[in-house]
Amino acid sequence: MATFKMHLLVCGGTGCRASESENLFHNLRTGIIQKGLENDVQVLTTGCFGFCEKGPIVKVLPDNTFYTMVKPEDAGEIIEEHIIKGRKVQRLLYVNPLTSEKVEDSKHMGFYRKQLRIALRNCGFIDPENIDEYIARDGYAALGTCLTEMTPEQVIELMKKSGLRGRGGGGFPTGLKWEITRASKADQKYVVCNADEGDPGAFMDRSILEGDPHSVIEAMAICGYCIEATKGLVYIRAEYPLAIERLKIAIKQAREYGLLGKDILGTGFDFDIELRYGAGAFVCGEETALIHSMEGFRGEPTVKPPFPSVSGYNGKPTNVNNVETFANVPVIINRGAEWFASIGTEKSKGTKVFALAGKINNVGLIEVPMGITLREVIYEIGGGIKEGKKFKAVQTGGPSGGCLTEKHLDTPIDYDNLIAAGSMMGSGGMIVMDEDDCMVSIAKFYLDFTVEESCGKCAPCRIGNKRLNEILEKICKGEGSMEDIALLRNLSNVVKDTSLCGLGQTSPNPVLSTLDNFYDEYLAHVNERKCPSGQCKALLQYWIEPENCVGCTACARNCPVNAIAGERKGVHIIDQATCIKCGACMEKCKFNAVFIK
Amino acid sequence: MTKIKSLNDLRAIKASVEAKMNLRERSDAPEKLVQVKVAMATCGIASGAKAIMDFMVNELDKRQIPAVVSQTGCMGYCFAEPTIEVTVPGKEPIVFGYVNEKKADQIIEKYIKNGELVEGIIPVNYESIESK
Amino acid sequence: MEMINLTIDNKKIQVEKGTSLLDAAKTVGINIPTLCYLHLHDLDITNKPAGCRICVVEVKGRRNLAPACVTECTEGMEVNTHNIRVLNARKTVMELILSDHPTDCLVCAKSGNCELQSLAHELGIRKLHYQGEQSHYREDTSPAIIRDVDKCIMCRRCEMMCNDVQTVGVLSAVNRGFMSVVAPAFEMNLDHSVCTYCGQCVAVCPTGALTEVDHTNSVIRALADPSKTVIVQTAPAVRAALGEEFGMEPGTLVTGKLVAALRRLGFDYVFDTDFAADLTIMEEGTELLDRLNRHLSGDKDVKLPILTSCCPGWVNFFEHQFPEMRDIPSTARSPQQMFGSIAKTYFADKLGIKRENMVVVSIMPCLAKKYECARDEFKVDGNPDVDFAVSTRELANLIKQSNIDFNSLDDDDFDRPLGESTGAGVIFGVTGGVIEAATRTAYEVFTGKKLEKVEFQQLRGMEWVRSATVDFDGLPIKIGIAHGLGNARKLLEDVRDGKADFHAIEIMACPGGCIGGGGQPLHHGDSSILKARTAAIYREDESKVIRKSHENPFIIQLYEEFLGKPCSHKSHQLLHTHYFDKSKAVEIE
Amino acid sequence: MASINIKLNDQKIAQLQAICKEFNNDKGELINVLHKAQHLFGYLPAEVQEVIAKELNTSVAHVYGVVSFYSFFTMTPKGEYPISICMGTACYVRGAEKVLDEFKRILKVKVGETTGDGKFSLSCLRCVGACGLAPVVMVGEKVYGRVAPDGVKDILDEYLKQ
Repeated sequence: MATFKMHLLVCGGTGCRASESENLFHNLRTGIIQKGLENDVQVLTTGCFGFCEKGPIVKVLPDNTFYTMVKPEDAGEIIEEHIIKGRKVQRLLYVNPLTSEKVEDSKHMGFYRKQLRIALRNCGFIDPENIDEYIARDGYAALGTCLTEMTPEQVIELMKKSGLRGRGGGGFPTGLKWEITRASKADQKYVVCNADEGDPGAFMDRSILEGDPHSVIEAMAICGYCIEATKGLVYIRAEYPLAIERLKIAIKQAREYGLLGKDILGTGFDFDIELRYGAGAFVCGEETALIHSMEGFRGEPTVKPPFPSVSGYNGKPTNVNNVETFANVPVIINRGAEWFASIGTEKSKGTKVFALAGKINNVGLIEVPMGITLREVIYEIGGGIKEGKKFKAVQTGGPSGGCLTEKHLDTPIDYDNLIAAGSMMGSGGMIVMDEDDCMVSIAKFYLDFTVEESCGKCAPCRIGNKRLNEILEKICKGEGSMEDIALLRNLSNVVKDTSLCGLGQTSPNPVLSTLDNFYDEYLAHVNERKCPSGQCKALLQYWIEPENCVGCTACARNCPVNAIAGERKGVHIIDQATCIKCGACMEKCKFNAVFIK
Repeated sequence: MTKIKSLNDLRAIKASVEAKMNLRERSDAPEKLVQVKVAMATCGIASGAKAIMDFMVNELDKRQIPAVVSQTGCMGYCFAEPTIEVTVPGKEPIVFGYVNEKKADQIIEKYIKNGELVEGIIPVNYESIESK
Repeated sequence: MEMINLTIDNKKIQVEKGTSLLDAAKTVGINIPTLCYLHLHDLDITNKPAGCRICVVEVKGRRNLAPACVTECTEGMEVNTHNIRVLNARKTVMELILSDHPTDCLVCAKSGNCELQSLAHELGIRKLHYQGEQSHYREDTSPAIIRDVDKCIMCRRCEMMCNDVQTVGVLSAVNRGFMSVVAPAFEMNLDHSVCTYCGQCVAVCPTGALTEVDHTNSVIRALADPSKTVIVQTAPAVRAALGEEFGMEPGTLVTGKLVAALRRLGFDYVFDTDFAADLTIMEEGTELLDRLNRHLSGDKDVKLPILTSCCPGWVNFFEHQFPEMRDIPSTARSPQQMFGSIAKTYFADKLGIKRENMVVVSIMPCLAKKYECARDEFKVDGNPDVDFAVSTRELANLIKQSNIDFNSLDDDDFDRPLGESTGAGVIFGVTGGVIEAATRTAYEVFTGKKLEKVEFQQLRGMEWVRSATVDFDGLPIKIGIAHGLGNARKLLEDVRDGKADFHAIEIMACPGGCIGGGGQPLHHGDSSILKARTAAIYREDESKVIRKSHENPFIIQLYEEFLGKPCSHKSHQLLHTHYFDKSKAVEIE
Repeated sequence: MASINIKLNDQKIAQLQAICKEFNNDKGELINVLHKAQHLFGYLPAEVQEVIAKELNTSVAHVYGVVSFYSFFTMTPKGEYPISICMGTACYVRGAEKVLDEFKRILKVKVGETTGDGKFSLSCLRCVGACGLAPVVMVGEKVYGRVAPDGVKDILDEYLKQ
């Protein structure tokens, strides 16, 4: 068996493949064999390096050389110079844009990485079921510092200075929230962690609770210290059994160590945490609804004010923050407000975790500094669009958000820019759509969701969303009119303007943002009775191109409704009245004779 | 477990655990252990991470390779689940994606035993707070 | 008091801190329309879920429109209640509500008296731009209440009444989103629930979703049947409210017109439930004195306090919720049932007709009376003592249907013998009235002395729970009063837990007593109407020559001719009842 | 409307009472109690809700109001193998709807229904957080990732054999 002395890692990400990394790989491998080095040097493709704009990438191990923009014809030089002679190919080295220096060892070029993991610092690193590993990574040091060296006011001041804003979507300054709750006088107060992550397509909070539950526990205790609460509650989705399990283990371990319970670290501070389970209601992500749910009621929101900071769980002042917000807290204490505030943009500090999903190559969990552009996220971290298709939109903010398009690709991501662009940060779902996605259908998909999840308390959300959905359905069926589009817009604005809680106040966003950005698609559905991306079944027609049809009868035999007529070896015809648009004929035709009109 | 009664207690625990963790990670330490971390969040488990974890534990033992196999949270590479991170003493940690039993077997036989890489490497594409 | 300065529709105003925009606007003559909002000021009952969003206004600096009913005024606020943004939003929301509401207004029981209908008119809704699927639910008819929840607009008033005020807990919002509606558990029918039929849900429903079971046609048919002698009794609270249905000021007493109208409708005899109320006092008062005397003589088994039993909603309530205490209330039947029982025995005998040929109709401010008269224990061989209980609202409708110009009617008098009553019988219609009436009689019987002053001010008022001590010639008698079943519950729990040492307690299921009953003209949230009715009842009492039940000559005659004495064997047979444990009566279909 | 009329035996009632007691018969803990009760019975029939209402000293209407509000709670028993199709956005844009249609077609049931033989029930759920595997289908606790419509039959066959 061979013992390789060197490895050449060729990026096999979609971005690099598009710039001929496959040919490069081929050239490198044949070059190595030609030189008789196949037992010494291994050539491999890897996943995306997240540096697609400089692709293709070749990384050499063990010396960590990082070549960028390598062309297939460069293979020979790399083998000849670097592998045989041991001299790095200078012209292919990465140039630091700031210093214009060439970087020889990629260990020293960490800054090319677009991601920075703060909230996710321990995810995928420590064993979440072992408190010792958390402690080894500075765990509970922040709590210790706060309890022994800082007054609650100082901690709050530090949180305010850090600029941390709520990561659940609202973006309310965390330090300020703590300060308000601290100012509310009561015999009992509560710290609540909102872990009712409900956006379809978002799983950041789940990942943090599964990968680093102690960071949330520690932060809740710190918050308790600041607002003078001795009790914490985690409201978590029942659909997250693993996160619940890990959180339970973590709470147990923290209690055993005395990091929860009475007289924590000998400071006289008491704090403990209980779990409360959600039961499948998206609206419970709204804090007043969440509190009612914890009290054993229907998860219906109530009007604010009074805010939970003044009157919350059981009528007591309650500080509600979400999982990711809490996960940031210990690091901020440990590293200081200035450090945290140095990351991000002017008004949005730190990082944001996104669940990148949809038609993108590297589906996954990413954490990026505020201010990164969508282009960087999609093309460099996400590795571009699946199957090389054309990017169409990215949906952020879940059912409350909107669709961002090509023109927003270079907008820096932060709370305010996303709102200005007609979407919102939301909790961090980021769903990428390609040319095959019909934006009217996407708007309808979200409205389906809102209609399902509306609590029904206020009229505009209960009935308005239903009507919006019905109009969209009409348009998708090709039965819409220009008047419907006008109605859609007016109703969207009224539902936003008049709904009781955040759910209804944002639910029309997917409609409005698609109306704004993809008006042509709406027009095509309404005026031409066509769905440009071919998604709306009712607007499709399957036809057989006579020139391509050889009369093999495959389509007719597979049609479930016998809508296709034709003699063997004769041209076949689809009866449009009978066709149910299942697409079976198109799938079975080997001669590309079936097409969609 | 004994209770941690003060900040100093906490620091002592940190120091000792850190030392232990370094021991198993640092290459120049005499106890050379291979470290395998399996991403065991929901999507990892859903794609079969548990079986991979069991496989690694059993097989490394059977093949008499001194190693520590532990679970960890989501590494973020959901597209490539199950993912595992392998740290061979003296080398950088490497993340392998799309690991099935066949791939796991290759990782042990080729990479852990011989330093030969196998397909499915996921380059780490983020910065940790330590470097910032 | 901290004052707040703000501007509403360019008018500068100053209000107390804590005032809502809705109330602030009212002070300068701006009536912001509302729908789900309900505030019974004198009773401290409020419903403001801020769910209908009709009262939205624009507050400068806010991103969204604000509901005026729950938005507190803050310093420097600039509010616009009718600019184009607000008007468009309000009308659109109204169109949405109507788009999920049947438009069978012409044949709806609430037509003409429907808050949704009036609001649609006020807002000038002429077209529904938004139309689509409507939510459909099963219709539910119980002995007293009809639920047509397709017409429910989720204002949650009924839910608030049923849970917060009455603590009966039958109604809850169920389901979610578009399918959400207010319903009993498992969306079963009311008659499978612990509903007391107090009708307070009906009294506050702004639409036709909750209405009473309508017996007007049955009454018309009975009146048209020559083989039947149809007699009618009218409850005290009816005369203090019926006028409202004919445009009169709340609190107008229409006793004489009421009698005249009933006579014109064709009833053979027009009698008064007040007569039976006097009878009730005789029976219940005697029972009270009996228990009291036994108690004073050291009988440890005697149950005190004695609780009144004339309110059928209250009877249903304790049968369902406190069955273990069902031996405490008086066994006396309610006036309605005493009347029916006497009518179909004593009076039928006098007329020489069979009970089957007599139809007894009662005009009641109450919906629970419909259920009460249908109870098996108040039937003889299947023939009920009271055939139909008709609400004040139904009577008004009956009068209108019969082309009677109510306002121009001349006053008329009740027939005898069952039409003669005392002031004590009249005050049965208000909270505290039954116990005041009982006190008037019990005092004189117990002490043998004549009352100097028949009014007991300490027993009157609108406070939910009241207590007073009446001096029975040196013996302090402690009396408790509660109206609204939630308050009854509190009082009852105190009694159960030994925290209360009352001798007698009066309970009325409805806020204000019968004058606020579920069958009365709708108050639409104006609690001053209830106060006006109360005042009218006390006026009627004052105008009566005889104000103590035991002085009613026809009551005396009834005992002499027929019953013997109070609590005699005969009166036990005809005028008393027993109660059931209904805690397990809930069935699942 | 209660769908199935079950009669609870004393042992089951005792178990339910024990659950309520575990939460101090506190009606604020209603949702936790319902979770446990559903775990015990597999669903929450009317009788179970009545016992809970009594134990927690609240109205049955309130309990039902809560049960009918939260999609996690069900009053109908699920099939032997409950099938849930993730309808999160990631799964949706990767074709979850077509997968759902295929399940509906083969099983001949609608969402929320159980097959006549009681073997399968079909439901949709929100994101299970396995977006990397979209579209995702769960049968019981088992997760199937990257399911295509033509893979539906294979999944079902797995259980039909058993």
